Amino acid sequence: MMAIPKDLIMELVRIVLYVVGFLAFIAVNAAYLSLLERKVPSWFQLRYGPKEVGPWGLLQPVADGIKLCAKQLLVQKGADVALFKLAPAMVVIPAIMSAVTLPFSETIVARNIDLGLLLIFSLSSIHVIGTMLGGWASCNKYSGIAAARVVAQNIAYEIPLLLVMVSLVMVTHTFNLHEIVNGQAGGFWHWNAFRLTASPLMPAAFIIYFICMLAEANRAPFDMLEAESELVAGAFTEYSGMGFGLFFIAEYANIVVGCSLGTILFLGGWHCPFGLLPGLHWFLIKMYFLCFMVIWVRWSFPRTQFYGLLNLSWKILIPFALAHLVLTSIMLKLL
Amino acid sequence: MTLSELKTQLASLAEPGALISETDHAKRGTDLDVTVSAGKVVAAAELLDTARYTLEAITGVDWIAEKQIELVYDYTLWESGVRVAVRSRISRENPAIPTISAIFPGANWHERETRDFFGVDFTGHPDMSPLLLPEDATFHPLRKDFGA
Amino acid sequence: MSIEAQTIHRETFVLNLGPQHPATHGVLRIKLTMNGEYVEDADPVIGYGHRMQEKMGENRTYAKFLPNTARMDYVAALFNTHGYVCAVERLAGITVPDRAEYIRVITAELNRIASHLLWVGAFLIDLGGFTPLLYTFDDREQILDLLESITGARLTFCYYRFGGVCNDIDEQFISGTRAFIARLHSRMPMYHALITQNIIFRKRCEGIGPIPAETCRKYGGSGPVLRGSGVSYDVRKNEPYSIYPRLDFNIPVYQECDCTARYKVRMDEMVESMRIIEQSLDQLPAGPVMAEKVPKLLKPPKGDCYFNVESARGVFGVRLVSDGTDKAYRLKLRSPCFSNLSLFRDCSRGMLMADALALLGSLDLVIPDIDR
Amino acid sequence: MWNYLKEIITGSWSLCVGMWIVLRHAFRRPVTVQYPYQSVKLPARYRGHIQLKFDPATGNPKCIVCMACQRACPSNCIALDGVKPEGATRKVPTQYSLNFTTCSLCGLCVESCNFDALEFSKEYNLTSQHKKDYQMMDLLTYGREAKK
Repeated sequence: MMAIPKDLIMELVRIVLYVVGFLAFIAVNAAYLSLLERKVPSWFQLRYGPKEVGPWGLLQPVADGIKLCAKQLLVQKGADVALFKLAPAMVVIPAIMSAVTLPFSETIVARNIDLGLLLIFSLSSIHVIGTMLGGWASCNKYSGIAAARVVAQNIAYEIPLLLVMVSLVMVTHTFNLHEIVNGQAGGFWHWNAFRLTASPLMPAAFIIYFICMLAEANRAPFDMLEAESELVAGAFTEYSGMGFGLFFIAEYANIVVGCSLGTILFLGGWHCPFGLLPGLHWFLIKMYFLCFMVIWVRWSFPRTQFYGLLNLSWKILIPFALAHLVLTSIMLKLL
Repeated sequence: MTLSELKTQLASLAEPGALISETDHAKRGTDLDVTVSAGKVVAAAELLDTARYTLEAITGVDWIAEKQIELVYDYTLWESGVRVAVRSRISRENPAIPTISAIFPGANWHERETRDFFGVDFTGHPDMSPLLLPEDATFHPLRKDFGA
Repeated sequence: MSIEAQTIHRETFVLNLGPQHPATHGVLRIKLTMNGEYVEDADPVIGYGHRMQEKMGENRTYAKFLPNTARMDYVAALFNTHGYVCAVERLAGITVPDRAEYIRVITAELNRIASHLLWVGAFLIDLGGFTPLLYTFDDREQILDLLESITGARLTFCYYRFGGVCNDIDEQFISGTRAFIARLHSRMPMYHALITQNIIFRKRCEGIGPIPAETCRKYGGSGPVLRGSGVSYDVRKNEPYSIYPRLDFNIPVYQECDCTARYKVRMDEMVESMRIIEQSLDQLPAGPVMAEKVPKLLKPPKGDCYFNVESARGVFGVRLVSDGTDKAYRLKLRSPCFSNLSLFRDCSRGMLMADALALLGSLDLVIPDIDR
Repeated sequence: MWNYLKEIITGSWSLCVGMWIVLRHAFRRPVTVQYPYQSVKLPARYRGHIQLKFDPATGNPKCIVCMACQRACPSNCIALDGVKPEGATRKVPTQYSLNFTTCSLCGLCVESCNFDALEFSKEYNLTSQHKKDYQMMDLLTYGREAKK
């Protein structure tokens, strides 16, 4: 019998721990962001929001989860059964996998990959295909329209997003998220969002990133694919029970990943704004602040029109992202 | 076009001896009340269209004792608030009247509604399917002999 | 166009919008023939909530039909009752005491504000913005509380009677109304900042859903839809009834013909309605609220008459034919939404679906009013 | 170019203003009423279902069975009957039932009553699993129970 190397066992334990940890982290976040999604608008709208299940409605997500699990997963006549059932998984798995390379603090990171940034963007493109398949396989005209919309929307928003990323990588000289964060240590004036020495358009770049993240996660005001006053529930119209639940989890997982990435790339990750006590807590504070922003934006504005969204991307975001890219390269050459 | 000009023009459409009266707006809500034959309804609509009137409603009244159905077309002129009621009486047994939906497309629905309720056939109407009643309805509820 | 392009162009599909759909506000069904996201043809299918109100008007006495009037346009119920009682009064030759006329105008204009507030919220829901609905409902609740305190109901008021109103208003109502007007005045800048100025709202409404004035004339469109198309037609001014000639107010008119114009007309109308209410409260005379000698069983003389009121949605007309008995011989109810919806097919052609739904929302439809 | 930038700036500013307004509301007290725990005060004229008024001295209903309410009801949902006891000057109701399933709460019956014998109930928490409970609401007993 061959002795198993101790390193391998340690590695296996580490992997299992991280997998469990991430799953729990994403699931808890999805659950409680969904509660926040109902509580925050209730404050904005002069009402109480969920408050019956548990104190302050804290057990509401649990009740929702039980309800979703208890419901039958219906597959309607004419649907492509295999794709219909595959789609929720295709949406939720990449979202969770993206968390692998995210450095939550100096030490907490599952895999510090040199091309981490690239990996996240490649994974985030998969959920678009999943949503499209879900809409397409539903055999419902509303879902079909939504499936077509989601592709057009995501193609439009990948471009400014990646342009911003290219300029960011030019500034940081690395794809490694851990190193990107460490490049921003020592106070908020070192954060990429405020690094005006690299390019005066850096704050604009952060805003472009935020807008693109909203569009990528299909959040209001860019929630074309589930525009309920137009398309009922868009791509998710025919899903019931946990099929819908997975899309729901994926939406919040995407928000968490997107906000984490925003924190890492632009807001200095786990570093304190004043150079004190770096650690996980700063990361979480910044990330949840961004999550709050996402929810706040959603409940403030009407939905954009589809061509308005494309106009915004092609006429405003892409020119600005390109200008930012050019400026960055000039500054890089000069300084 | 003043009201009196309109009156003379409408009078040329009305049948000899038919009623054309200037009514008191405060008491009746209409300024001009004219009865024309079924064939002249379209001509009246054309006349009022050129005078820039708008069609407010088309409705029927079932005069069962006289075995007639009266159709009332209410036209209004926006600028002055003048209202002209054009009436036409047709046989109750086989009610048919030409459509004015080519002149006033808004009449399309009003005529369909009138067909639903009174069974009046508007000849030349593009789509006479029931509007408010179920699509298989064969009854006409506003006829006086329809049991409530 | 090549043959290939033609065949591609013909590839349309039918989308069944409703009867249960978030954007149709009730049981309205629209058969959309879509070319991709473009609407090729929109055929509204109505009648799901049809109750044959006109027949009910014929087989019950005049007074017994009063509760029914509140159940057509339930969002602005007082206007329907107003039109109906005015038509009967015109036919029966009843004069209404001044105080009752003033109370009618005050309550009707309050109802108009409530209806427009509801519309603003619901329109924003159509556009995907949720929060304004709750704010407008907050204000609308104040009106409903006021109206409930004098009529006893929040929606189906049944307040006007032939010859007056059934209950007098009290000091509490008057002070409450003044307080509400002050409150809504202070809220208007907030609505304008939150909604009117909002770039997303502007982009979604400006130039969307044009309804030319000529289309309105051909279809009989009326109300804010018409005034948003640049025609200054308001029954209150052009064919005055009640005490409106004594009051000083403007008719907001916008020339743009688009959703923004219709939105702005309604926002301005709320301000004008507040002016009307304030003036009416100032001028409110003392006296009875019911005409004397109105028989319990009303038998108007033979004849027919027409009466129009300016409802929150447009022209609400009543054509009444009496044969001298205690029941109407024929009661035609001309609903504004019916005509306003009939022009949707013409105007939505070639629009994007989301824009067509914005247009549909801007028409301010109440489906039971269409179906009657 | 200038217009392009101006639109971006005014547009972004309008979005910021909108978000600020929404955030400001977050610090206000909720205006909703938590129904089972709280309830709003009903106005004096609240139109609930009708109930009979009782003479506080004798405990008998004030109703004299004049049938005015029954005649005034548009939905025919009031049924009442009464007898004239020996030696009494007026009738007393022996049965007064309301079909609440068809009642539209219009209040015409209360208005028609010349003897101040009918009033609106303030009860709105009415629920039952059986239709018949509200098809024949016996207001004679209901009113007495409510009094107790």
